[in-house]
Amino acid sequence: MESKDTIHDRVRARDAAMRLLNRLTAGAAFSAVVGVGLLGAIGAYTVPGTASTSTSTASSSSSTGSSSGLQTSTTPVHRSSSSGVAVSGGS
Amino acid sequence: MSAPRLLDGPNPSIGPERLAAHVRRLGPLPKGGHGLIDLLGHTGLTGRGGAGFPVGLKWKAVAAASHGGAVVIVNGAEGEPHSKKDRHLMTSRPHLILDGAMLAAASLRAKQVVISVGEDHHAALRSMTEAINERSDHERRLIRIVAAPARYVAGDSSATVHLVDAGIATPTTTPPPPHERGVGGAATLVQNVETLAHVALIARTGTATETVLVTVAGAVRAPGVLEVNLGTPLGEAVQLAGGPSEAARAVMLGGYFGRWIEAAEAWSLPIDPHGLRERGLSLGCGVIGILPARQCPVCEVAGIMRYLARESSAQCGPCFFGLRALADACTRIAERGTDPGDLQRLQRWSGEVQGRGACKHPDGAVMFLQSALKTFGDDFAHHPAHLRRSA
Amino acid sequence: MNNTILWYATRGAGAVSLVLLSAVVVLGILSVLRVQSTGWPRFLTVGLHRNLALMTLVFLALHIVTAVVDPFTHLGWLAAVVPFSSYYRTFWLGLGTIAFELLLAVVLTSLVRGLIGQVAWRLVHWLTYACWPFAVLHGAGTGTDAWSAWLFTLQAICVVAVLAAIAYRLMAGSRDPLARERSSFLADVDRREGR
Amino acid sequence: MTKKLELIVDRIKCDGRGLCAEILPERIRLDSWGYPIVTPGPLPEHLMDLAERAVDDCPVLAITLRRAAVQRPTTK
Repeated sequence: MESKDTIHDRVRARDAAMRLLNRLTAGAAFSAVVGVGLLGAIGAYTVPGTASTSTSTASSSSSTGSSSGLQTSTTPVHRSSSSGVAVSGGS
Repeated sequence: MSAPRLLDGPNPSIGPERLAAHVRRLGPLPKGGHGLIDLLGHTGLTGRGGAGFPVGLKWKAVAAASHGGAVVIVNGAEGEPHSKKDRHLMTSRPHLILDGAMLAAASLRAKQVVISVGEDHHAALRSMTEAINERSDHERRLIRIVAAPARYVAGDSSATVHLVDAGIATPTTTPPPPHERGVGGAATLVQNVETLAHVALIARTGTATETVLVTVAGAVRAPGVLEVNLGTPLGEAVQLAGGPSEAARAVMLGGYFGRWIEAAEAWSLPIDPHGLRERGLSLGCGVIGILPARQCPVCEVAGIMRYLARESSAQCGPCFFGLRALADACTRIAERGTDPGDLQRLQRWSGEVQGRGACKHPDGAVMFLQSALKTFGDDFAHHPAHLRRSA
Repeated sequence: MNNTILWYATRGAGAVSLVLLSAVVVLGILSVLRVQSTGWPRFLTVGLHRNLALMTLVFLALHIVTAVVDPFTHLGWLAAVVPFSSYYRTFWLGLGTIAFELLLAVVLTSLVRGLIGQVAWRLVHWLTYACWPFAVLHGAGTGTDAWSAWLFTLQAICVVAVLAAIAYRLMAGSRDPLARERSSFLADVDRREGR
Repeated sequence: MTKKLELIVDRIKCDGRGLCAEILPERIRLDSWGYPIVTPGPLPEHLMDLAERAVDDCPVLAITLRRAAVQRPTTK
């Protein structure tokens, strides 16, 4: 038969792993939220149609009106540059 | 007047008794019904397939669970290596078995009767097929035969149901047991051929039968199937089989799921399911195997354990790996000599395997091994290294 | 201004969903392979697989809702449900719609696995191997900035990780220790018609 | 009467993944070959959540909770 000690050890290992699972899940959720913001921001700098090289996202978004945005979507601009510098598409 | 016997009538060795002769000898088939179920309960008839379950209780359980659509399976798979009594009965008294099956069908209002015959038992298959062709149109429509694969677990009741249902003879998970949910989900009676033959006689006489079929195998002069009176001392049955062909060491009672008994203690045992049960033994499938003194019991047991491990259907891990580990440990002791570690492992693994299969295969094998360890304790404790004999 | 935020959110959530989905696929394969070690019991792999799968659905919902409500794209709800119904990048967007619906089927059947049974659940779960490539192609084809270095790197990592896991699984074979013996016994006692 | 539940393993479905024993070591241990041995009998209330988790997490649905039943007669 199994001694109480090893059951106790296994219970402790279980509890530790449960905590690890919760932490990993919370970490993943946090990273994912940050990721949406980060990748969105990266997109903001790289997407065609955001006519700004400025560091201010606020100014870049205010400078792109919805009409210009609409234009980029209906007439997509093919970019070969990977410089990360956006050009104003179709305007 | 003494009670009729299964093998009364013409010499069984001349082949199947035809329907006309059968009816002339025993009279027409009586009616089944609740009365018969009660009668079977009163007679104390127990199943002769191995488990020894009370027949009256089993029929009551099927009747209670059936809603007009019960199925009767006649189990003649006989996968037990040394047993010959079921095929002997099928080849000599097929109509006795069919009578029992029809009585079960009538009593349980079954719409289907399936006879499972071991596919290697060619004479039995032929005999049962011919016998069915002699029956009435109504009965012929009800009955069909399936051939069961020649594997040990194919005789398990859930494996038989699975074979009839899906064509695959592997055991399935119970509960629910077949008597609650069997073929097509219907309550199903799975009953050994000999048991049903007894039912056919009991229904005609209204009293209990007083005989049992046994197969005497191993070191006897005339091995074979015998019908003996209940309570006959085991030694007398061995004498009827010509007596031991050489000095006997032990008796294996009940086949590979049975028990080992030292020869000196075995001869006086009564061949009777109830009497044996009181002694913690079981008649099982009726095999009486005589192990000669010149043969090493450890090597014999190791060989049988290897066989039982091979016969696991490999569906349940504890059975497959456990029986293989047990067989390997027995074989190590047989070939390389006793190792105290192996003896300890045999005990530990036996405990881990017991009760952990879907069917009773691991339990049967472990009980068999435990009985061998008890009866041949000294042999296992001091076994010299020697190569395994051809078994 | 709101419109552009939506547009960025759509793409951010899309990229995150792809990363999450790839992680879920890898974890699923690792759980089949019975990966474990001290401090990393097998239920941790399975638990993480499930938690991240549900999380994927949340971010996918964000991805789809922001895309649909964004007047910038004029997608409409139909395009989110019916594949290849969008006027905008009909093909690539359609792949995304299919991937989403497959994933929904996989997750929903997993939530009611006990009801539908193991066999049906397993069959549906195999659809993951269709869902994930569709999602990758959708990302590569639809994302207007798909070939920017950042996103390309992210997608490459996902593809390599999943393909490596699949290759590992194919090489490892079945981890059911009984698989071979069970099927050979089964073949021996199978008396079905037509065999 | 309170509803008492016990864990039942379907031996044929079980392929020894071992998650149940990791999640509920209080009631389940693994044998020499990695297959679960369940302590028989009804589960105490404080283990119910973990037991349900063990049931949900089994990759092959081999372990279930069942109302602790009276022993049925068994037949071979």
